[in-house]
Amino acid sequence: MLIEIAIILLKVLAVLGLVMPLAGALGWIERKGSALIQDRIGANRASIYGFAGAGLVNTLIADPLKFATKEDVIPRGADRLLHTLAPCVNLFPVLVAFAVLPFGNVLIVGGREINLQIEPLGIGVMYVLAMMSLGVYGVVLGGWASNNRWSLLGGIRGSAQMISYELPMGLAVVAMILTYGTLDLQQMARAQGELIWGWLPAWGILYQPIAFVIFLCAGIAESKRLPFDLPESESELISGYFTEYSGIKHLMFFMTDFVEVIIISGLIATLFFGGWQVPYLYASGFEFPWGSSIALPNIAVVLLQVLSFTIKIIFFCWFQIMLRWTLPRFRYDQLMQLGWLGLLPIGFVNIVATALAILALQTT
Amino acid sequence: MIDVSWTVVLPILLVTGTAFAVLLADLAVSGPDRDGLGWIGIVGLMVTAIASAALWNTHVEGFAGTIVLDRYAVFFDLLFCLGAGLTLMISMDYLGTIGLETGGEYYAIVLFSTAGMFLMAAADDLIVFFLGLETMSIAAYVLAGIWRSDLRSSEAAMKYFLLGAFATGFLLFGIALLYGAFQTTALGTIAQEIGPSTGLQRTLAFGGMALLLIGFAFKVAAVPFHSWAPDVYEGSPTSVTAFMAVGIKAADFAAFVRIFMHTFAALAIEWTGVLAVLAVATMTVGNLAALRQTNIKRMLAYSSIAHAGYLLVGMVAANAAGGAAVLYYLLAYMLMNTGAFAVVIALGKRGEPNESLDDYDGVGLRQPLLGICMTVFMLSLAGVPALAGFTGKFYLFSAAVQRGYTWLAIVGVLNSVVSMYYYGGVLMRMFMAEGGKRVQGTAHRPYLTATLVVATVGTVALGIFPSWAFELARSAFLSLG
Amino acid sequence: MTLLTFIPLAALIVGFALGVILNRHPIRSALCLAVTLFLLAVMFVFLDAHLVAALQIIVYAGAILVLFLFVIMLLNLEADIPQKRRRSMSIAAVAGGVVFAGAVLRPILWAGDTLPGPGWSESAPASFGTAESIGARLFTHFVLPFEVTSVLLLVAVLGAVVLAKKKLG
Amino acid sequence: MVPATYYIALSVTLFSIGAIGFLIRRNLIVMFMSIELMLNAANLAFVVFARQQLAVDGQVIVFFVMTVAAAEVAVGLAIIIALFRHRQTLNADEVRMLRW
Repeated sequence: MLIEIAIILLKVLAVLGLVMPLAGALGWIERKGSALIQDRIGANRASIYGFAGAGLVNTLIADPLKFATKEDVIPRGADRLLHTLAPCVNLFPVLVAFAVLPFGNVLIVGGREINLQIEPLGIGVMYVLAMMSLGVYGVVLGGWASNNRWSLLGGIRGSAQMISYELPMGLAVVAMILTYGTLDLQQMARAQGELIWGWLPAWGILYQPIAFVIFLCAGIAESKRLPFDLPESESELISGYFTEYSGIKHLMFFMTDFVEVIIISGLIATLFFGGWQVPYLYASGFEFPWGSSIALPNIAVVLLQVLSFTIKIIFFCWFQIMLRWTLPRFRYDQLMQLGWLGLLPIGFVNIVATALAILALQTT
Repeated sequence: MIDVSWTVVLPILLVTGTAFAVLLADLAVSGPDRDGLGWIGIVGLMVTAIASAALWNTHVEGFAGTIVLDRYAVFFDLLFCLGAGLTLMISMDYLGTIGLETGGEYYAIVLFSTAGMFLMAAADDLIVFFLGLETMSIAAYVLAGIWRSDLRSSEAAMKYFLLGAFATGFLLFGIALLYGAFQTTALGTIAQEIGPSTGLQRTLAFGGMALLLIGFAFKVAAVPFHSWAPDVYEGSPTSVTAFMAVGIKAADFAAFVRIFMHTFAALAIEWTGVLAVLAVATMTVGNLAALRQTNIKRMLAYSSIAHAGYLLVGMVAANAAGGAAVLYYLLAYMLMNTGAFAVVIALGKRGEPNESLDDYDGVGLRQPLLGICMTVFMLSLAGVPALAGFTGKFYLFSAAVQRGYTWLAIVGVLNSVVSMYYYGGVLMRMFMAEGGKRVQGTAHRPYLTATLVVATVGTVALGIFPSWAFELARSAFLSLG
Repeated sequence: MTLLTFIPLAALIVGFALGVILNRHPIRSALCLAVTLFLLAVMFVFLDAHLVAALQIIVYAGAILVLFLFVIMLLNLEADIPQKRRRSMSIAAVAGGVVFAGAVLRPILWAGDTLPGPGWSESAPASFGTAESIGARLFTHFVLPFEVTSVLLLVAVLGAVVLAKKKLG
Repeated sequence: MVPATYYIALSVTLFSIGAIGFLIRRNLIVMFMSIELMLNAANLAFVVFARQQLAVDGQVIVFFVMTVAAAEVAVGLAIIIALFRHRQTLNADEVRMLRW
């Protein structure tokens, strides 16, 4: 009993230990990335003795310190309780959504098999969707409690946008559920270890490229980033729903943004890019299609898997940052049209096609 | 396995299909003349009615026993086809009159609502009933508020929606308790087990039954749950009011009668008393309030409440005669009440609804044909012999007398006498008063004229030859088993 | 679920439900309702209804209530002004509600009888309340209601667009 | 193990709170939310009964109730918006006909 609790705690620590610094680092990567794209020097002050790469470490420590020491301002006429509650409500559901994300297969320690997933829930991916759908409360509360028109506008935009894009996202996930025949993300990841024609890893994107595109669009819209950042859009609404936030609360909103980027990346990796799978790596080591094989101990296999998952996540985070600095912002009606008239019908058609294909495969 | 039985759902599929056809045709039609869409609806309803009638002698269950096609369902299918058809007819003239350019949505929503009614009449499972009710009601909320530039329409929709949803809450909680008691929502199983139930099971069953009763009382606007009806009937577009007063009320009674007189038949002793009190209150309050009205739609709303009271008298009888009388009366009421609303529409013009009773002064003298139609409807509603309303009341009250509810029948007759006063009042104004406004109905409204002809002929025919229709109603009710 | 977890959870649910109807500001009411719904989802988990719990959060807390909040913010509603003249009506309503609850609760709580059905004391089988078991039931026994919901949703979409769209025609 | 009846008691309490809220509040949106409370009380009852009977029917029914609730909310809020365009108030007493 105690050991099990300890194991769960360790897993939680491992996941948070990965997610939180990554979220912090993304702040720096984003600044650097934008500088790179805009062909200018960016974020070069946070360096240690002229070595800019150290700025990453610096940002991880300096940024939180800076935010923590700033004054926490609550505007006059604001709803004090809700104003304080909003950032917590924003951050919490996204963090707990990581609970069902598998970051490796099975680790064997002292004869005990440890499933590298904090909680193997039967409803797996539904749980993630549920938690992500709660994320909208932080936006709505922050927007409403600030007693500020820009905030309110941001909140209204955010609530409409997030429930609109939840639908295509759900449809994309349904297509994946149909494909794998399970709701559990760990099972999905395992199913992607198989090979098509004996050499091609059976990653989800090969079966469901359309679902991938839908999920990517909807995911970015859910995390409210460019080209879908209308709830925050700096040039129109200052910072949208968190205009009136400062200090540690502002940091929490800021963090949530990046944690959302990470969970979307994690989901994309798990659903469409094999999760923790490394091509041709099995529980006992590598077995290549051309016949050769390399035997590896369990711990090495697990480390490789975790590494693979981390690399995939970082890749998709980077991909989202590149998108952000590449694409212009949508207009609001374009945003709604894309969601309701574009992604949603395509998602429906995709589900029907998937179901028919599965039916055809089963009957033959 | 999935138990698909196309026969059972054929009428529902046809009417839903018609709704889809209207929606799709709406994309092809442009311009202000949208009568074609109404025609698609009417033809579809005719096909549905013919198909349903052909299934009169069929008695099948389908979809794992959640739905049944018996004569009872077929009878109501025909009734709803008639009601929806008449509604579409009067709407085709009315929508243009008030300048409501909704396109095909209006017709489609009427038809979807009708599909919900079909489900309510055929449901053999509380969940199917519940979903049918919601489909019908949600469509009706929209219809009530569809005249968006009119404040009263929006307010009526709001009130109808809130009270309707409130009643839904009661119905749903009642269903939950019944599910808890009997481990199923199938009406057949509940009917078998409710009689011998004991202990906590019986407690739950009683709770569920009481909540269902409250829910239904709301839906059929029985006193004291009637307060929404006058405002909603007055505020809604008149064609929608007609639809609510006859179609939706009939559907509510279809489910009410099936669930109480059939499923809860074993506990009839427990609920007839409550229902008798409700019936008395509903009749009396409805009629007394109708006396004081100055707006014809409001008056007809209170009259509709009173008629719900008469119908409850038939349910109190809790026997085949009572059930058949309720079915028969719903048919009669549909004809005469739709006719009355058609006359109201005939007198209205754009921006000039002419719904005050003062506007009726002398109308009968200027437009004798319209006056004769209104006379038939008013006298029939009041229950004057040789018209449909009279035979209907006769069947209702005699069923009550059969079961020893003579006092209830007497209250009913007294109420009819009271109602004579306000129905007669309308006629007095139409034929004996000369008003200053000199309202004249617009000529050249083919659909409205057709509706009036159908309603008048039907009301008279049902009054003179009641036995044929009554036998249909009787065999429909007996098919419940 | 033991009494030790049930009572605090139930108390919280009742407390927030009261918050819904007692708060003067609609936004606060909506938030109390959100918490109530979330806590009910927690209770569903204890009752082995995992999928329903997830749906409760996705559909109810995540979509339906957000729609409420959206409309409240869109219309920029302010707090209600308390009205005195309705006091008698309110007292009557509260009394009626309490009497109703009492009338239903008394026989249920003090009957000393158990509810019909086999399963409370035994632990539920692993397949109970999973997506598979619910889906199987939904697409066989309840397939007709399931299809009806599609019509219902279509009517709702159609109706909402007809009523709320900006311009006529 | 808490007896099933306690859960039903909670459900009935919630239902009553919802019904009382509907009757005492004058704000249309809050009245609407009270109705949602009533529906949720029914959902809780369905889930408890399903657990009691070890049959998932009750849980399936909750699925239908949620659908109905969603449909009602869509239409109801559309009506509220349409009404608000006319009157700029959501007080049931100021809405002329809405007195009951």
